[in-house]
Amino acid sequence: MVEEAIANLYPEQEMRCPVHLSIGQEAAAVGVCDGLRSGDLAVSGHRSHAHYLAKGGSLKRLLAELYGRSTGCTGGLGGSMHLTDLSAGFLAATPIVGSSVPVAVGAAFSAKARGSDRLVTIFVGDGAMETGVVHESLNFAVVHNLPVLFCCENNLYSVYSPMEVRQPGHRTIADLAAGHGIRTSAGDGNDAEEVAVLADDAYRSIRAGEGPVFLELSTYRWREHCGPNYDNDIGYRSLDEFDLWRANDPIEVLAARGVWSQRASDTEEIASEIHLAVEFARESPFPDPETVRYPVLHRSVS
Amino acid sequence: MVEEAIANLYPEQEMRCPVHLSIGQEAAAVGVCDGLRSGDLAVSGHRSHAHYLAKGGSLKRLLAELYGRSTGCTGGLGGSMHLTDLSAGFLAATPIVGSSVPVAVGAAFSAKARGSDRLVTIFVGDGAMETGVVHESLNFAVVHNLPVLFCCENNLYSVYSPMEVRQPGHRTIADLAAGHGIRTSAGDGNDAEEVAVLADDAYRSIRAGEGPVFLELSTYRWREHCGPNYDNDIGYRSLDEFDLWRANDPIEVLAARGVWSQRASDTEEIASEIHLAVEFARESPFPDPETVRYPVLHRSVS
Amino acid sequence: MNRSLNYGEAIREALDQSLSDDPDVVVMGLGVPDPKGVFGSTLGLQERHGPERVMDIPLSENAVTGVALGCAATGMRPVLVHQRVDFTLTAFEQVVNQVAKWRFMFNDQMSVPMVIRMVVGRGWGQGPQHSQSLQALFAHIPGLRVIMPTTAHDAKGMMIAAIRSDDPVVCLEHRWLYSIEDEVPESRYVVPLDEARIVRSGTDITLVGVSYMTLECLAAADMLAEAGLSAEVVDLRSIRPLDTSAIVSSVERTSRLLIVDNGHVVGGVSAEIVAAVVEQAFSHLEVAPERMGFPDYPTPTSPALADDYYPLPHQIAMRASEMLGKRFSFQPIDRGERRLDQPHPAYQGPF
Amino acid sequence: MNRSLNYGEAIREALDQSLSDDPDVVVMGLGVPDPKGVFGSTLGLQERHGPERVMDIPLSENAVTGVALGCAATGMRPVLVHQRVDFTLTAFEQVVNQVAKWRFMFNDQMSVPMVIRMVVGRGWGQGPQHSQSLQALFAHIPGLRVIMPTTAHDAKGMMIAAIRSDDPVVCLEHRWLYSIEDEVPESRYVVPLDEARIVRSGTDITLVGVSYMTLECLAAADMLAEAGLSAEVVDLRSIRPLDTSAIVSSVERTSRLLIVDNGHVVGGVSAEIVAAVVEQAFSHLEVAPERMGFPDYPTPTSPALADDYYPLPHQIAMRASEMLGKRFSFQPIDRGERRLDQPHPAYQGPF
Ligand SMILES: Cc1ncc(C[n+]2csc(CCOP(=O)(O)OP(=O)(O)O)c2C)c(N)n1
Ligand SMILES: Cc1ncc(C[n+]2csc(CCOP(=O)(O)OP(=O)(O)O)c2C)c(N)n1
Ligand SMILES: [Mg+2]
Ligand SMILES: [Mg+2]
Repeated sequence: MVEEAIANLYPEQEMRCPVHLSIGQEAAAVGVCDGLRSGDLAVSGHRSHAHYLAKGGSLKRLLAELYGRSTGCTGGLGGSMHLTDLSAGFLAATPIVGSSVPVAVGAAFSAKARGSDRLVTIFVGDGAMETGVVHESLNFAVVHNLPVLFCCENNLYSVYSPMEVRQPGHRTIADLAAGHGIRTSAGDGNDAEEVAVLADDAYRSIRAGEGPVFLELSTYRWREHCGPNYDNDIGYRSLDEFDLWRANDPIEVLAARGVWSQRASDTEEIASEIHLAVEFARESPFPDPETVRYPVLHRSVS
Repeated sequence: MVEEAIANLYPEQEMRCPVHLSIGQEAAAVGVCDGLRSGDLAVSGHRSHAHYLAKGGSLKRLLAELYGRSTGCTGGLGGSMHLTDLSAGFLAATPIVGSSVPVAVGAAFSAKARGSDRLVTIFVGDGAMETGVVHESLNFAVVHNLPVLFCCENNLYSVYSPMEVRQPGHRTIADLAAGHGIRTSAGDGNDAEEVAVLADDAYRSIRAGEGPVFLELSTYRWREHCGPNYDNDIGYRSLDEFDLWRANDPIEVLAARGVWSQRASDTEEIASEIHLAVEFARESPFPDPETVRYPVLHRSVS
Repeated sequence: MNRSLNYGEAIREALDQSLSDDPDVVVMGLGVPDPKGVFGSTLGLQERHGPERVMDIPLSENAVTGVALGCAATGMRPVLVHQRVDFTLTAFEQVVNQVAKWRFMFNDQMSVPMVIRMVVGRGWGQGPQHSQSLQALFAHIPGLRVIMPTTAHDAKGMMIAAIRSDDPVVCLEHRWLYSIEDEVPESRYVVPLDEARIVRSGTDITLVGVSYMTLECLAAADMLAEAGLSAEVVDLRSIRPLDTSAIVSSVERTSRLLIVDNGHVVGGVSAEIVAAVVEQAFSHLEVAPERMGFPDYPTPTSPALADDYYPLPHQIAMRASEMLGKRFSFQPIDRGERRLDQPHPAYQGPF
Repeated sequence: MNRSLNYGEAIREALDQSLSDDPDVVVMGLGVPDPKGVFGSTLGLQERHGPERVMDIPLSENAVTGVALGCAATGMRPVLVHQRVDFTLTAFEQVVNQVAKWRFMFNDQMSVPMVIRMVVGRGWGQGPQHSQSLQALFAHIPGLRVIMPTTAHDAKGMMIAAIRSDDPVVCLEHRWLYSIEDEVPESRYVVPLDEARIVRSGTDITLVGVSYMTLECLAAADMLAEAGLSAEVVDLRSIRPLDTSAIVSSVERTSRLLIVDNGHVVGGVSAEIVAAVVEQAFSHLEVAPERMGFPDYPTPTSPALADDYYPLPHQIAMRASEMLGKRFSFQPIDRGERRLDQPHPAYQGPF
């Protein structure tokens, strides 16, 4: 609902930054973050709103950030693609694909080095698995037996590019990760309950010191790669495929199972929370250019 | 013998460039290049002399290159670490670890795109398997079903760093590659016959259009990482380990089996060839600084 | 001859014609054959030339740069396309250590005829990691050619020249130029890769513009003209090698030099221009050459901050007039409803 | 107080003391704990501080740079060590997009206290891919500090300062400086990260040296002195931010500026210095500032070619004297048996 609100408001052109929405992929974020403690950290990439919120991020600070306001979680400097909120245990989201992965591994390294029981979850897409840096990161995490969960949301596309032109069909992404000797599992990324079970299982073994885990979750992005609209008309994927996944709506899945029923009062409550957040964002001041012009470097050490 | 001669002459300080010798690892080079045709290409990294010679490179041009002469295979510009000899089907060796791997894949891509039956072999070490670019290259080769053999000479060390600090012990390098869905095999890199059988098998399937193959060969470097000396005294590896591998001398292996007996006359012939090449190198002129100062760029197009 | 194309279409035509003329040309990059076709610049090419020659790639910019080098070294002419220069930093090792050096270090025994297209983002909150303009990094590396065409006409002619060049060419394309039209002949013409161009003659000061900033310089020159000052505007076009002689000869006439770079000032292309001009035309300079460009911090995302990030025509005019010892107050261009994080609608060719 | 250490030992002492003083400091890099200890600069550290704090890494410079950033952003102070700057290009994306930008783009909510040490190779045929000196690339990126200490004294003091700094610091260390001794106090002292230093006063011309080239400038100043010319020699030390005011005030006294960079001239650090000085001290300049450095092609391997690649003291002296309107013929330094691809044995501190 939050992202639908963003999608609805985006055409007003008040959120002046690129947005990559997770509509259709919510179950992965929710299920995976469910088992994280507040001292744990989450890290993400370009498509990070759902991860930020699921990790306990502030809806107000997220919207203010999209609106480019000083009350945003990076004070307007980062926008949708560069988020951080240490108070929510959300270390960072950055949009160069693959690039935030070793940073998450570093945070896990530092947790282990300092003897904390912190654990780090890093979210990546299927496309990110084609970047060398993710492989280097997997190897590093395994060699150092680090407390990190790699969660790959496989939504079948990298922008508009289908799997065929990017990865071989005769192995799965979990297989690929397994080559590194990391424990892997895979599941239905549209089933928040299944995801939570898989993630909890992973967290248990990670917390037991058994090293990193890789989790592949199959899911699907409903809207366009970047922006608020549907884009089934432009021809890179079939309507059949879309309908199939649409039918497998993560929220309906839970509702059908009776686990969660979206009561009218809930909906209303959420809507009002969103409304408040949007108001908050809109009424927040823009950052002051004068304060940004500070020299980038800290004062010299002595 | 060639590299022993280099090792013996190096202290004269006439070969003024870093050299990474393959003494102890000869069987891999010989066995793998054995099945290559002259139209095929080989590509290597920092430790490339054996690959260059096994692919049919010129001993004279190699030594002249080490001596920094204009008759060297790159006219003195490259030295030991940057070789090329298109007449021998040796595309290139460059010393940034991993960096020549995608180039080899590109050469295979181009061979396939142009409908030639050329095949490309790229040599890497165990350390190179830790670089992201090698993973990206493996994936690319598999996706495009390219005619390329990845040959990994696993000599247990990356400079002085043992496996433990770099890769997990519970998977092999062949396992790691297999994650990409590439056909893999592994064998004794000190047994040239076994290597040749494995390589021929790979070449057969590659030439049949069945895509790339990855070959892991276990072997051992006798001398120091870079330079002409033995370095068992500096303490990064045990003398026991060294002796074990030393006993498994690739040349003795063949001799013991009666496949090849190093007769005195052979030895003499090789020695004289080496002698001639060294003479050639020493007598060759240095490159002329004036000709190097040409502008790096070609003239403009029109 | 009076046909108009926009910048994106002009590049597409250059690629299309090159693909038709030379079977060794291939075009590869993330999203090249997708429905958006890299802002239109590769639209329809796969349909016309086939998936073997116009292709998508895995999200592996680093390896694919090496792949392109392997293709180029064995006789092909690959064109690599990246939607942001920021992404290509993943491939910087390949470009600097390998692509730029092969021809030299292998003693001219092979050449590396490849083109790397990189789009420079701007506006709409693309922020710190999607709107850098890093030409200075490539300009420091011997063995590369680096170009930044400004007009659709030059984009086509320089792209054809780049593809035909036996050296690796890095081409940086400013996103805001894509929709701007210019006269673009249908023929296969070539614009030299190493020549700056005087787009407007003047006598009082030389304004050197880099990429989109050339258009801002032209707008500034209009303002200066209204104030009675005559600015010459040079479109740099070639970043490496620099066409120093064109700039020097302009400065010999005007005695004043203001460079407006589309990139950070510190350690940027504008510094090299100043240094080269000072070396060659010191005695002609009335005042010290000056530089404008991006400030010394990353691009902020919020429009409230980004608006302040880029030099604007009235600021350029102001600086130029100060260098002439005058002080006028120039007004910002009227942009109507448009905010500063969108391209100016009035910029249209022919230039 | 009169204790002498060489450059490598000085850095090792800085690391050792920092590891002792601050439990958050870790040192990581290829070969850090190996028997060679990165040319001696990390020898014995693992034995003293344990394998958790002083560690080898996989051959994954890119990821490990991200790992270091992750450590830094969560409160540690990692020091990354690379045996060649050329290798670190694999990690350029991390350095430019992430390490340099986090503090800014996350609105100062976290800092990135990390140090990246990179050795600059030279000589003995290290050639095109092992002897680049790429400070200009880092100097263009806001958010980084870039230093190149020349003396053992400064190496220790600046390394301690770098480790204590809350900003990421890139430290480039010239291989030929490693064996050179200087007075190095045992105490934990700090040398500022952003100040150039006048190593020799003079009145006729300012020579600015970068890293090893400072020593060549000092030798050139000796030659000039014999010819009756007085050169001031400035050791740049800080590449970003530049200590422009130190250079400007020297030039205000000498009216002449010659920069000798340890790197390519074109698009290099010397261009930025010229541009900055011209902007601030134009009226003090008698003649145009000039630049020396590496030529515009990659480093060739053969000593017959490499000998010609680097500026030598007599050439620097020659150029300086020409800028002073004189023409002397200076003789190359007598190197005895040594060839030019090995360091000059006579360079020893204190400086
Ligand atoms: C290194 C790099 N190359 C290209 C891009 C452009 N880009 C942004 S998102 C994206 C697709 C990523 O696909 P995936 O990892 O599957 O994530 P998804 O968008 O499907 O969630 C691409 C190619 C980028 N941001 N970084
Ligand atoms: C990117 C990069 N990092 C570091 C180095 C320094 N280096 C040269 S060879 C080498 C070890 C490579 O090990 P391996 O691949 O196993 O080859 P081997 O030397 O054992 O034959 C290293 C680290 C380099 N050349 N390139
Ligand atoms: Mg995806
Ligand atoms: Mg090895």
